[in-house]
Amino acid sequence: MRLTCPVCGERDRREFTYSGAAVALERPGAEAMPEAWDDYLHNRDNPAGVTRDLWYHEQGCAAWIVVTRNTITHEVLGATLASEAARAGGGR
Amino acid sequence: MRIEGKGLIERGTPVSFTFDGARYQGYEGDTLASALLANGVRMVGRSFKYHRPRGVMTAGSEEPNALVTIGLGAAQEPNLRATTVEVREGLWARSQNRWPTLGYDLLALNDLAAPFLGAGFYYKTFMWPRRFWERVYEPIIRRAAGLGALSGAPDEDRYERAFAHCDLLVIGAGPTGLMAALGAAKAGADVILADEDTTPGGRLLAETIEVDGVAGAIWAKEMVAELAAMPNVRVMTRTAITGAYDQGTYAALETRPYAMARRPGATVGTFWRLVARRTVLAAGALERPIAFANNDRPGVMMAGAVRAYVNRWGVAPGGSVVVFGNNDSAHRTAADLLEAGVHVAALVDSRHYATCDLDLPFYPGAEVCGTQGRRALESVTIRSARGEVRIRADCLAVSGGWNPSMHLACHMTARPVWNADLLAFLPPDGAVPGMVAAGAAAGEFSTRACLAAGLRAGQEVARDLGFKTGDLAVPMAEDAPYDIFPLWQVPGRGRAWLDFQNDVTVKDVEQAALENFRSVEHMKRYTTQGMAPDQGKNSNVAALAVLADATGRGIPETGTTTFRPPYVPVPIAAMGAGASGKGFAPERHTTSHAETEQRGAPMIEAGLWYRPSYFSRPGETHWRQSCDREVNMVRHAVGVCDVSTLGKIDIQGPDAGAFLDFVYTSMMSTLAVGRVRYGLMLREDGHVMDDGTSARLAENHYLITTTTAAAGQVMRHLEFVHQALRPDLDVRLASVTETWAQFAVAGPKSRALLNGLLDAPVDDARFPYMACGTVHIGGISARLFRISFSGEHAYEIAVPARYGAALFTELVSRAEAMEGGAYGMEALNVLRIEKGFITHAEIHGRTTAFDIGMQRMISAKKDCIGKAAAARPGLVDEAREQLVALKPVGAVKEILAGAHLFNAGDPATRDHDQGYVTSACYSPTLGHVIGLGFLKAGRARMGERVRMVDHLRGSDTLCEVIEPVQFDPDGGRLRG
Amino acid sequence: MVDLKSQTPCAGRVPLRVGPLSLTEDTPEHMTAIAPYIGQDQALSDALKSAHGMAAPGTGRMTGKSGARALWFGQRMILLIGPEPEAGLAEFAALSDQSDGWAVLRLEGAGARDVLARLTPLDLRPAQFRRGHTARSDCAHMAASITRLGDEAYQIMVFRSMAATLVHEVKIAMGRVVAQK
Amino acid sequence: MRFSGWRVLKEGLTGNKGWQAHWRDAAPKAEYDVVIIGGGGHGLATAYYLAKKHGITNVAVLEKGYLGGGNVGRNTTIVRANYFLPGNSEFYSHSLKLWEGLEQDLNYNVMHSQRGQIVLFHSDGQRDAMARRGNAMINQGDDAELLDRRALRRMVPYLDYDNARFPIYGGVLQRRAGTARHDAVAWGYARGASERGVDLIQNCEVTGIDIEGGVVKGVQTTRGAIRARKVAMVVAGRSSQVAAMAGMRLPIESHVLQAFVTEGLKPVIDHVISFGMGHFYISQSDKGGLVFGGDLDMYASYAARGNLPLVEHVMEAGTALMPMIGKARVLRSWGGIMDMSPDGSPVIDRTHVDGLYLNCGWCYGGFKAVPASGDVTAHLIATDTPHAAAARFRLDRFRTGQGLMDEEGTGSQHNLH
Repeated sequence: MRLTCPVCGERDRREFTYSGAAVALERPGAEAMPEAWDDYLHNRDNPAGVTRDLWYHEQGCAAWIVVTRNTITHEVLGATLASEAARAGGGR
Repeated sequence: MRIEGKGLIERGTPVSFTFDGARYQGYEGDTLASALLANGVRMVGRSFKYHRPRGVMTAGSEEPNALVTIGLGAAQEPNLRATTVEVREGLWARSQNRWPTLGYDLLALNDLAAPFLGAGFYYKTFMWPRRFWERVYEPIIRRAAGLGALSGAPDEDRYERAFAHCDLLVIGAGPTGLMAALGAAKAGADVILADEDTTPGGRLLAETIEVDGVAGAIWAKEMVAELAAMPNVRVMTRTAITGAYDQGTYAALETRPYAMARRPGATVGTFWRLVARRTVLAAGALERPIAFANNDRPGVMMAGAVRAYVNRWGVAPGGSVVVFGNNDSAHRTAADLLEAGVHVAALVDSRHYATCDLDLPFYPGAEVCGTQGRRALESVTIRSARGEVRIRADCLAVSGGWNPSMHLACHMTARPVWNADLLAFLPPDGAVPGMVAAGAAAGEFSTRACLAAGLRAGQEVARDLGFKTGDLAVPMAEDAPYDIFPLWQVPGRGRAWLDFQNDVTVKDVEQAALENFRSVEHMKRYTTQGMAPDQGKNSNVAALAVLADATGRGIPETGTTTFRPPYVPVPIAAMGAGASGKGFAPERHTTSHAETEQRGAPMIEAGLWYRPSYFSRPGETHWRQSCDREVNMVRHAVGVCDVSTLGKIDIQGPDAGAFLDFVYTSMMSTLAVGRVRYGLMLREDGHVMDDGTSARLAENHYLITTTTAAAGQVMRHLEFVHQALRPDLDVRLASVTETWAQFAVAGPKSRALLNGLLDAPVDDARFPYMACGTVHIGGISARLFRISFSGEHAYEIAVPARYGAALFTELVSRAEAMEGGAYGMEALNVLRIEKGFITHAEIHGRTTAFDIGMQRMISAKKDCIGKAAAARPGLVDEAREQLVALKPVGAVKEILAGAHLFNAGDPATRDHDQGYVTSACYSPTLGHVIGLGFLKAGRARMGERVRMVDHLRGSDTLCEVIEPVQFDPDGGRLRG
Repeated sequence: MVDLKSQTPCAGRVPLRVGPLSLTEDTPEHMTAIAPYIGQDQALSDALKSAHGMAAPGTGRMTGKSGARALWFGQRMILLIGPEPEAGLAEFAALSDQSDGWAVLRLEGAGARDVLARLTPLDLRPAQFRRGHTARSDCAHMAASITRLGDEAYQIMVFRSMAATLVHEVKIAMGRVVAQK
Repeated sequence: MRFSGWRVLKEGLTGNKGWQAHWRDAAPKAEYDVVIIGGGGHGLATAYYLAKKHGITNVAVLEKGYLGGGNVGRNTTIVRANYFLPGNSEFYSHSLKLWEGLEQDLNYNVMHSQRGQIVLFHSDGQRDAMARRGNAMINQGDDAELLDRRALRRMVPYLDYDNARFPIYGGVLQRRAGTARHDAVAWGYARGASERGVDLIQNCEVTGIDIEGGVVKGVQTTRGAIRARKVAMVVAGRSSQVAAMAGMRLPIESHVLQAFVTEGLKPVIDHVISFGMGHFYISQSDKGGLVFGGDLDMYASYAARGNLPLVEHVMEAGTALMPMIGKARVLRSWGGIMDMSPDGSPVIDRTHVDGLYLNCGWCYGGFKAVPASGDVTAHLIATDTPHAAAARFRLDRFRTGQGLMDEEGTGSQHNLH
């Protein structure tokens, strides 16, 4: 499996550390209700199909990236820097 | 026996080898199978379940019968296919799964009991009495099952792993693969051409076919030479592509020639990870058997394999051969045999319309319906419209048609597609992104069609990748059509084998269907069809056809089971190459490592690091003596400990303070320059992740520390928080763990020791508790932190790592002159337990700030990671287990980490569980054993006596619940 | 006054030779991680140019020459190798001293690429990974910086504490490449 | 038909023509008391215990593929009860007890082999944590023994004791742990349920769940609508998709877990051995193959196949732990889809819809849970109250933080598995 790091280009999966759905970018505010935190921390769409998830190029450039991927075929459809996704409004 | 003048073996280089103790001669270029056949050895193994005599059936890696063991002692290697083992001088091979000998195998009795050992019999019996399964039945079954044996000794052969990248990977170097490689390489693409055989050429080596007017084998040799001379081509022989993975990644196993593997420094093989933008699957096709009664006797072989033995190895597999088939492969075999001067007793063709102009007894519209022979084939029964005839023969060549080798195209769980004309499954299109199948692997069975398909595929790939292709001609070769008539099983009495290795017969499949194991997956799992070392390469399609028949469905509706990597079995040692012993993970050494080892300190692993356990001195015979001394040393004089393994992270930028406020529970932005603060980090789920210190070196520069174990996790977390949650903050992170060698200098004499070393001395006023700043040692700039993990007046001093070794030696020798010295992890642990300081024994991932009594450290003034989740009712429940210390008050003065706590008088059962012990030690300072642990509502239970039970180690005692901080609770020694 | 002797990360382990291959240690006096603050990339590059005579390298590239180089070192990070960074750079970037944090090895000779191919998943084909190209990647399970210095010459950097493991792994791979030629 | 040695003998003598279907293939009826979605181990066991213990036999099990085609047919067959947190402890203890009588209960040899499992530790700290676990096992009434290095070496001499990167300090042995023939468990429950009147319906995919006024009414399937008073979702590996049909968003992330088997070998490994430090575990099947596995591939996936980095990591761990298996050849690798819950423990609970029940989140550990999971889910469906052994497997524990069961201590949130 290979992922395309927006900084480094296509690299072997073994350079990356996985960290779950890109929902993690949408952290609720401090005053959010418990349900919002429950959704943020626990509940997931978990699609059988295209998903967006977070990877850390740990053995590479140290960028956190959001990868658009198909969970059935493992096709990689694109990747952006998490910092840019976060600035643009999070995990959606 | 050998056929004069035939074959590609090196007749000038004879070699001798042994099989089952007997010496034989072969030639370089022989496989074990070809050499044994040349020597007239026909029985080479026993089957898995019925222990039936078995002989060589194929000429490739798909061989189901001829599994042998090579070598002795640690070099013993079981389950090798005799058809791929290269014969060499001194090769030592033996048969397996038989006792006492291949000829007289006791378990051959199983064959007589076959009616009771049919499909799934073991699910229906062996249930009484219950305990007999482990004691009686299972040991017997285990001993009878299995094939070869491992030696039990550590494997001494070395493999290696490597990566390679290319534009095009061509799998298989037969006519298709050679042309595909040529087409792409001529256009300028980087090409890897891989083939599992020792010699490229594929079927061209086994046939009498000519290409462009020269013998196929010679054409192949010239083509390979041309390719190998191109700088953009890598020809990899003895290299089996074993798996297709995502984004063009392929696994491959390269086996090294014996002589090269024996060179110093060399390996026996390489496990490759190949990365290819495109792939041409040119893996050819495998011939399949036909099920008829007793079709498993030694001497029954595949028709194509017989040709290979004749043409490639110059071996006649028998003196009198019957050829049987439902397609032209049988005719080609008969022709080659005749041409080689081997007697062909009959050609049996199930196609009633077949014709033949060869000079031999021809039986069109007939079938082989049985065989006879004790340990090997003696005669064959042929059934035709005219009745049955029995013909003497010692070899029966069978062709049931060809199955394209589409396995790799199906490794991503796609199913192959049935082709009713070819009576075969073909690779599905696009099932492996970037892969196209060509030639026989795609169902094109003439040589000319393969050559053309290969060239077309190679050139198309090249153009797709942006290379320009020129004109290349397709070489001339035979272009005969493929004609086949369905024939999967020949009706009749007696068992007809499908899966030769697992002893699955037509009856087993029919019985499975009878018992409602009608799904192909159920049939497979119930009968074990296709689960043997050949993974059904020889048998699956025929078994499907039988199941389809038994269930009244067609073959495509019946479907196939899933194709899974690896294509050929791969040694664990190859895929795990380099991981034995210390190679399993990198080793991290502190700068004091050599000096510490020189002082005889036993090393323990801390993550990837090595740290000293204790520093034994002359006269000390037990670790406790050393540990107690080191504790006392720190409490009364001064101790030195390398703490470089703790993570150190530079946090810089205008928003550094704000960033730290967000990741720590407490305020860090209010910390004064030159000061240090203890901090707690939570995970977002509200539990404690790590603790450490944060030092403000300058207005916009903090240096934080992490525990040794969590350094990587914390760095990843901080990068996440910064990049993914707070990219607005102008802050930069850099790990400086390795830049600095850092040493704890702890004890009442610590300042005196340091002042002897520093260019300018420090004092309490300039350097109070929790101060930090720059100092100099011999002109070298160093960082000093007045922090303590022992409860003593203590410092940590950091120097550029190049000076670490020198500074450690200097510190220790000066400490020794002051009745102090180095201390290790054991003493460090005792010192912190006495002081109630926590480590990951306490913050083990399930504890909250509330549990460890630090809930007030979660600042109410700001948000931070984990704050919201930490406020969940379940995480602040008063009944939660809370950190306490314990001291034994019963008769047994012992506390064991891992023991559980109960109310005094309660039984030690789960319902009554009150908590557990996390850390324990003998405290030389307090003069008794102490422990730390978690106790339900523990903070409210000081002074209470609880029962500590350790079933595992037989300990049961009473403990008093005491405050976690036992030593110097008001902290006077830290500050003094 | 004490005189602390300095020690290099690979002291006593290199140089090594196996056939045509050599492994040697580089010991630059200074190495500094330079991470530009938000919006300061160009200003930093200009300052780097005027202070040290080289612009900031682009992704996966190296600038400068032997003795004074700027190496791309990760997302928004440059490693200045050789000179002590001019203090003024701190206006545009976080400077973090890494001088003693890394083992810097040089692998050279015919077959050097084959040696590296046993250790890292990087695409090392000469047309893909050219002279002056640099990458952060995995090297025998260690986080590494790998740079192509010449035709068959590479620089490999790993954390100082792993120097022994790196030398050991490279040495074994060198032996294999030579033995299996 | 009752299975026995005599029956095998009798049928053998008469040409094996008298064997009967192990279960009936049923066509869906219009209405059932209970519909169980999912014909895997858990669904089949639920149906069996509903019929056997609660007398509820008007039950359909709907399976979109073939019975036992999910994780019950693609695991590494380990059966153990070595958990230490309340909730898990009592549940897996209950399960192991059911395993111990399973073959007689089902009249089906599932080859449950109590050969013992050893979990290794490699430092004093790990020993302490393992001791806590072992003591918790005994507190629960299960068995555990702490083996020091010497005792361990006597028992399993082939580990690398002398040169390991992470030295072996000892292990915790559970003698009652072991393995079972995974497919047979599904078949045995299928046969038992079918004999008691349960309809097992293969190739029947549920496409919708009918809910009216907060009450479940039935399901839509590829073979038509089926009315039901109660519906249970027992579809680990597809939980999120099926629950979404009832408007639920579950705390589940689906991951791939790979496993491996070698060619057949004569007996060489007699126990189940777990090398936690290397995320590696191994046993030898009765057929002789070494069956082993490791950690998740670590990315969300429904592909039921994995990739090389994890494959190699598993092989590295095996090579490091027991260098004698180097020459064993891996014959087949495969992948299963794991329902990963935040804290690594399952959910068996009612839902916000009356009559709709949820069984999910088995993470890596569903196989050994099959008997108890079936028993307690049947109890929940039949009585609408949780079974005592599974009362803590609540769906709302993540929201409240009450009773989290994070055995690994990696956090009760998804991205920290």
